[in-house]
Amino acid sequence: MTSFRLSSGGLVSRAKPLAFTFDGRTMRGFEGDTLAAAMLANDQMLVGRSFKYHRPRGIVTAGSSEPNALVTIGSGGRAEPNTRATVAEIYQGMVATSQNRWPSLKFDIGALNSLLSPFLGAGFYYKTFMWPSAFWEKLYEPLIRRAAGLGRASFEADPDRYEKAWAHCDLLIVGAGPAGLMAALTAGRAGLRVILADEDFRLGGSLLSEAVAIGDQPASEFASSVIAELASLPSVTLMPRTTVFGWYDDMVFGAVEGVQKHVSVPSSDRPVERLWRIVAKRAILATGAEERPLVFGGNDRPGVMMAGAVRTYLNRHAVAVGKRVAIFTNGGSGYRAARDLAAQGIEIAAIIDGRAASTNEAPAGVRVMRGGSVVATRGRHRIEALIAERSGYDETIACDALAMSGGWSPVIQLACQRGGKPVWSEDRQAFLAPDVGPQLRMAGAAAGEESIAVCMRHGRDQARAALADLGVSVPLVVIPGVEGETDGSFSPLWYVPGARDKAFVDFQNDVHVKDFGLAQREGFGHIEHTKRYTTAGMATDQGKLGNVNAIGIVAGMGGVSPADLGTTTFRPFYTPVSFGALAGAEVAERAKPVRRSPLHEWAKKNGAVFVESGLWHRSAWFSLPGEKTWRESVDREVLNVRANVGLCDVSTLGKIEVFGKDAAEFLNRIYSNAMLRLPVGKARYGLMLREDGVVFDDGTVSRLGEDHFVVTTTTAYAGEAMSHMEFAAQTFWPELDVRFVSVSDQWAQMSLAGPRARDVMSQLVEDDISNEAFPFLGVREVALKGGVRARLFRISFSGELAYELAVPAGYGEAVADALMEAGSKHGICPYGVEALNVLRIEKGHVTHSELDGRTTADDVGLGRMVSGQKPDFIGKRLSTRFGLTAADRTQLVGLKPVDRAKELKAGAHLLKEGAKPSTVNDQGHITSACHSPVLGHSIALAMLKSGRERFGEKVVVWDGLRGEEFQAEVCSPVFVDPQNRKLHL
Amino acid sequence: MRYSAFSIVKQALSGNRNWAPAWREPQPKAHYDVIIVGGGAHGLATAYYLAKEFSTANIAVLEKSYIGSGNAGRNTTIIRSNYMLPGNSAFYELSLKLWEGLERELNYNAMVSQRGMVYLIHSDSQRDAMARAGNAMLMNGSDAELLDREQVRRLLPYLNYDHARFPILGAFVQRRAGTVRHDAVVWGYARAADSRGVDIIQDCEVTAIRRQDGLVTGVETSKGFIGCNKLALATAGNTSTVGRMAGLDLPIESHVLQAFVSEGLKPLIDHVIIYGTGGHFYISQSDKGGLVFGADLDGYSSYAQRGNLAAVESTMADGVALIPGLSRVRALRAWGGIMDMTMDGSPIIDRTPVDNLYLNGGWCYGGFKATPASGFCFAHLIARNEPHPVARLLRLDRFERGFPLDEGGKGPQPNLQ
Amino acid sequence: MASLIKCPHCGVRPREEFSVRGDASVVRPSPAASDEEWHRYVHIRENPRGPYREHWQHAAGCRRWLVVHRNNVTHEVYDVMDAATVAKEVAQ
Amino acid sequence: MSLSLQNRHALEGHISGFSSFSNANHLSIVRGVAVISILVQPQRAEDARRALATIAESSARSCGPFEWLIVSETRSADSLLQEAISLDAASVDQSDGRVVMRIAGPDVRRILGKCVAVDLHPDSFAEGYSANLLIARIGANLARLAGDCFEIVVDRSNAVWLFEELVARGREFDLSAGFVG
Repeated sequence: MTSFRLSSGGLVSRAKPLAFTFDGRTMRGFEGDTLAAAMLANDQMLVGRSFKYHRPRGIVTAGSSEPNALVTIGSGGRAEPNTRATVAEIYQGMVATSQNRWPSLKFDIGALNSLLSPFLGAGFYYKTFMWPSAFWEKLYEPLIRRAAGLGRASFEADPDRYEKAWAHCDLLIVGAGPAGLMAALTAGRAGLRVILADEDFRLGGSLLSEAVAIGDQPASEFASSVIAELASLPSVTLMPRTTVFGWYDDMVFGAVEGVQKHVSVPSSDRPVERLWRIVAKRAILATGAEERPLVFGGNDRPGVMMAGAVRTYLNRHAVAVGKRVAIFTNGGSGYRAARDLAAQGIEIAAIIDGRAASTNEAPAGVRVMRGGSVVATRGRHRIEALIAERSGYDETIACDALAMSGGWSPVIQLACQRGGKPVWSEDRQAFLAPDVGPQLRMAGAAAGEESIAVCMRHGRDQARAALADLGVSVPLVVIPGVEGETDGSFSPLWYVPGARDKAFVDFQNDVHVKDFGLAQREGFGHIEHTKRYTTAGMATDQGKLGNVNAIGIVAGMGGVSPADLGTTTFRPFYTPVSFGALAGAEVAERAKPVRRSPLHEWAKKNGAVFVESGLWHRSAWFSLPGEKTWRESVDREVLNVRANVGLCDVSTLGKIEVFGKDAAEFLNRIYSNAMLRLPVGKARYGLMLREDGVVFDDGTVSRLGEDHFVVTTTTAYAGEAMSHMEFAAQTFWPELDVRFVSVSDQWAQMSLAGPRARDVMSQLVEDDISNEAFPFLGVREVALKGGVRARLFRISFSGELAYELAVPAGYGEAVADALMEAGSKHGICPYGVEALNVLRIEKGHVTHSELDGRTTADDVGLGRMVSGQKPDFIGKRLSTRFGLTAADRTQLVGLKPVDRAKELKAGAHLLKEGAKPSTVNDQGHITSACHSPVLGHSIALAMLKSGRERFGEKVVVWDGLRGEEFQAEVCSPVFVDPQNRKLHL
Repeated sequence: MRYSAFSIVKQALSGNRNWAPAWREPQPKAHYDVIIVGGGAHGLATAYYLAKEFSTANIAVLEKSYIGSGNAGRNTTIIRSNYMLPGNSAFYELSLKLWEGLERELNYNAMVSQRGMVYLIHSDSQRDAMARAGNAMLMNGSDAELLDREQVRRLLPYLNYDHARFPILGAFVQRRAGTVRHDAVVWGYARAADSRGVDIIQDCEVTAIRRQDGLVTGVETSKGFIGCNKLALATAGNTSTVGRMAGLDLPIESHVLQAFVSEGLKPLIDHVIIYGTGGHFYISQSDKGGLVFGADLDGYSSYAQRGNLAAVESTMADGVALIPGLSRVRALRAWGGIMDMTMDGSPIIDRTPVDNLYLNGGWCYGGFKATPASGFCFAHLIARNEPHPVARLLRLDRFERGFPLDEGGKGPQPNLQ
Repeated sequence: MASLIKCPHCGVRPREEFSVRGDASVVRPSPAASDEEWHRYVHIRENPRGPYREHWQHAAGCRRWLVVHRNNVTHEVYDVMDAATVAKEVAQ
Repeated sequence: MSLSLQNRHALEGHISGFSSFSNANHLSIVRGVAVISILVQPQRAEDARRALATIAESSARSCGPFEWLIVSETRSADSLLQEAISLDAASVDQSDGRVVMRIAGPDVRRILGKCVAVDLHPDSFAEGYSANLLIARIGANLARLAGDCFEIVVDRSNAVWLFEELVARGREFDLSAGFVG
């Protein structure tokens, strides 16, 4: 038993014991413990194995920078690999498991890598495994991949929920330590909207780990009283368990709140994590400082810990990390640890101070070795002794823990995420945040300040300054005095010479000092090259502990200052953020919004099978009992439309109502064909081009009045077409009086198609819709029997006598029911988009399968729709470019397989007979294909080079992807009723 | 110094103290036959092939920062050649073939890993488009396969089959596609070019291009004037800025694309997986264990090399929608690269109106996979003054003449490409 | 600007409410302009580093097209105007 | 053929699992609301804004600088369209194309804070204010009717989605839901 729980003290709830397991062993802790604290209380120092050499590793820190104590928490769909035990809050029944070891943590085969370490220096893999080349994927790489990585993720479904929210405030304060609390109090008392966020589950920051007194209270009680006051202020929001991970443009901060990460069984009414987008007018980073490890031989042995962490475990969790603790320091922090340990009766083996002299005082009776250094440590799974060296003499000192401190690095990551580079301070021997403007200020230790008293004042003053920017002046918060603080200054010591073992800089990635030397020798001296070549700073802690040491070491090797070397770039995320939190509720079927047609319920009760079409669910086909395949249903629907009549939901088409005295002029410029003189009461097929002359979208334009139109777009392009029209109206021709609004949702629209369509429609409509009164391309408002007003369009996509009927959406289902009833004696059937597609292919009508963003109007046989007469329309000028009018462009044709049993498939390419398949010989491709139940064989639309001249030619359909090659005959793309007789019935 | 298992052992026995620098750090000469601006993967590959295949001596690569500091080190490391249009397909296929021999070519293990790419299909129209592309690839001598839903399920059982907003109907597969360790490509080409005498000059920013009588005579740099007979630009992310120094008008708009890496995990995802309809997301796992993933451009002009949170969120959401098991995996780091988006989504390797000035740019987000072919074809163009056959359609004047290479069919709107 | 945009009509809104079209400095030529001018309008972009004018639409808000004048290196926004207002000014 | 055509509300059949009592936080789906779009020429916007505020028994919801929705629970769409004629405005009935919801209760801002990015603090989103915005990833019009009461006018095709989102986001606060009117 070396590390243990003290019999009293700490900020844990001894009345609330919690049981958990680590690698199957049951342990006990208290509410208020982190997993690391509870493991230490159970004498579990060994927690993991390192990445490359599989060296045994212990807990190093007491916070989010932990490189070693990564465990998997939970199991099944809740398994969370790489979780830092130093921040995970324990709960009853928590299951924690160590990682990257086999077969067990204590006996890990991978540790053999340590023996090979001379061969495994930085970048060794770039220099070997090259022969034979096939062995890379088959042998070397799988071995490397299996050895690499840390925890194991589960593919089981996550049973928990996530969500996102926005928050807004005048002042965001990140970090609830001494500076953050005083900043919050300053702004909160003045009634400003304050958000105080801290990654810890308990607010108070370093005050929770301190043994000093503030005013007449212990530091932690002082923190509690401030927090209680803040909680009572209505404009202050306290957000514990909330990590601000990113600073984005416009003062938006990304933060993730652990809502139910600390409970045994999360409630399904709440998320486990919540992503916050916090919009702040001003922000203060009171994020504290990170203690730097010392880089000495054997500094990775379990039991070697940060001095500050030793104090946190001692003072906050009442856990002593050892019974005989040695201290290696180059500043005041080591002495603070010694003082607090001694106060709890823990033996101090020695204080080894890298400095020759200092003003720090050791506790009475404790030996101080000034100007000494640690050059090696001993012990198998835990430190048992260290070897100190001074003036050339070695001394072995027995200890069961070693607290180290190499000084402090302000936590400035967030301030540097938007391009600002850290600034080296000779004075503080640390990188400080750059001046990023008045919106974001650093406070307290994050600004390089040292003592608690100074940090508290700095927090207050920075809040006052931030509020002054906002034009708010606030009274001074009176800050009580701090008793018992000692000098915390330090001298930098980048690495300790004379190491007898590997001296690690990046613990997790196993990067040691010699790796930097090698990188230098090989030319990777730029700090970004050094990072990428050695992988220092690329582990899950992103170099929080090691980067500044790495910079100091590399700068030293190059004989320059850290200021000259600079840092690598800080980027989000400050600490890793789960996919779940960032995805929020946008998962599974709710990954994207679902739009429903007003005829959705009608389709459903008629047996529709739905298909995703953009955000819509559309009816694909309507299955009847006894139909075994979708083809059976579709063939029946098509034949029924051609022979009798069918009803199809086309509500998803974009519908735009256009008004204004210049509406006709505007549409004339938007469409490539003439719209100016479209008569009232008439519809016209319209083609829109992009400005580069390629077809953009098609639809119908109907004139309802002199200055009033309704246009339709395809379902897929409804949004884009609307934006395109708005762009044209607002930026090209703002002088035109044209106004438009989407009415897509107002109308349920149905296509009634087939030779019996009029017989059916006339039963519902009061008006005369005979062929004479209402010919092809007629448009009018009609009254339905039953009193509903509707719009009737005589337009056809199927090539049959057809109407589109638009009724107010709420009546859609009732009207569709009525049409079905009226049609029952005429053999009506509902049909879906699959049948619609067959009908249009048979008729040679194009969709976005043909209008694929590369085709011109002429390519698809619609060249006549590009007006040569109009002075201007979108796409006119560039449509005449040489390449868009070249004679060998592909053109729309029809195809029939010579062997009628063959099935044409979209995506197949076309070759001349006898030609080898090659890019040069490629003649085109099939854009749309289907079985034509009318013709009784497969047909296709295709784009074929100079296709319109080649009707009757036989070409080879080449589909190597699906192993097909057969002949087809080129024909007109109109397979059914080429004279359009049926449209005019 | 040749790299091999033997050299590793030998060096280790002498304490790894005798490794030679991977490249020299020369001072710039007064004049070079060819100056390549841009020490990214393309620039270095160009220099290497110029020296090796086209016997050009006296070459310099000028890099304003450290080599590989631009997009070469900011991508998602995917290589593939699933391009449909003549002009792109042969070019990217050449690139894939060069990747396949890269390690022996360079004596540097860039970890070319042909793990296979699985591009998921979520609609009939997408399948048709994939089939068209796949057949175009097969015609061009590349590899492509179509899988149905059950075949995909057997290959990638962890995708979302039962609760998907957009059900998986099948997949397009290119087995020879995969990933490459991006930094190693830069270092491998740099080392190989250096060994053939190419001067790689870092921290040397070009500030002006000097011209006389319509020809480039050299460049002003942060290390002084350097003369040249031919000047070649390979400055992805800064193509317009550098091009303007020579008066080039370019069909390019620069955008930011974010990419991400997760915490290291034991082997989880063995392929490159791409999700492109209904959402957008692509992912693979590095040899080190991190999941490397990304999605769409942020959508606005930017030179900031960092992105916004909205794009991060949509990327992650699409990731979880596709692979529900990612839910509890944590993203470690996000970064942004500057994509020089052209008006048709395809790159430019061409001569310019200035006779001895050559342009390589407009790589959109397809630059990394193109590296070897880009270098090879650009070197060909510079040395022979005529385009390499597989790059002959990647011309600068194709927009004006009406021959765009618009794989996506999005038209001249760069942020949609 | 990449997180929030201040729409002149609707106030501060998240980036998700907007769609972006591209460079707002190019102006659609007259029908009488040369082929070269039309080509440049559709294809050629100055693509500067620094101050930049870009067309954004407040698609999920007022649906107005806006000219966002901003810096594409720092992402600072200088001002946002209704695009029709700008177009009318340019026309004059 | 004689017909009796029934109008079906978009959320008919989608509201289940709630008791007939409303909780403190409640989502009401309002039936039978007349909604019309009003579009005016830019130069007439100011006049129109003033005139719209005076239309009896209705509220004007701002959609953009020159566009509004007029919403009324008591008047017919036809009578509202008549008013538009006197304003020289283009107008079109959207009553069937929009669904009107009201969400109210002490936690309404916290629920809506999960769905909208704009600051709903009364200082920035005051009573009577309305605007088009993204809510739960779809576009809709949001208006503040009172301190803790908001009204949402949403496209019919998105109504089921939005309803389900609001209910899910409100679970933490015992949000109940039901039709009114």
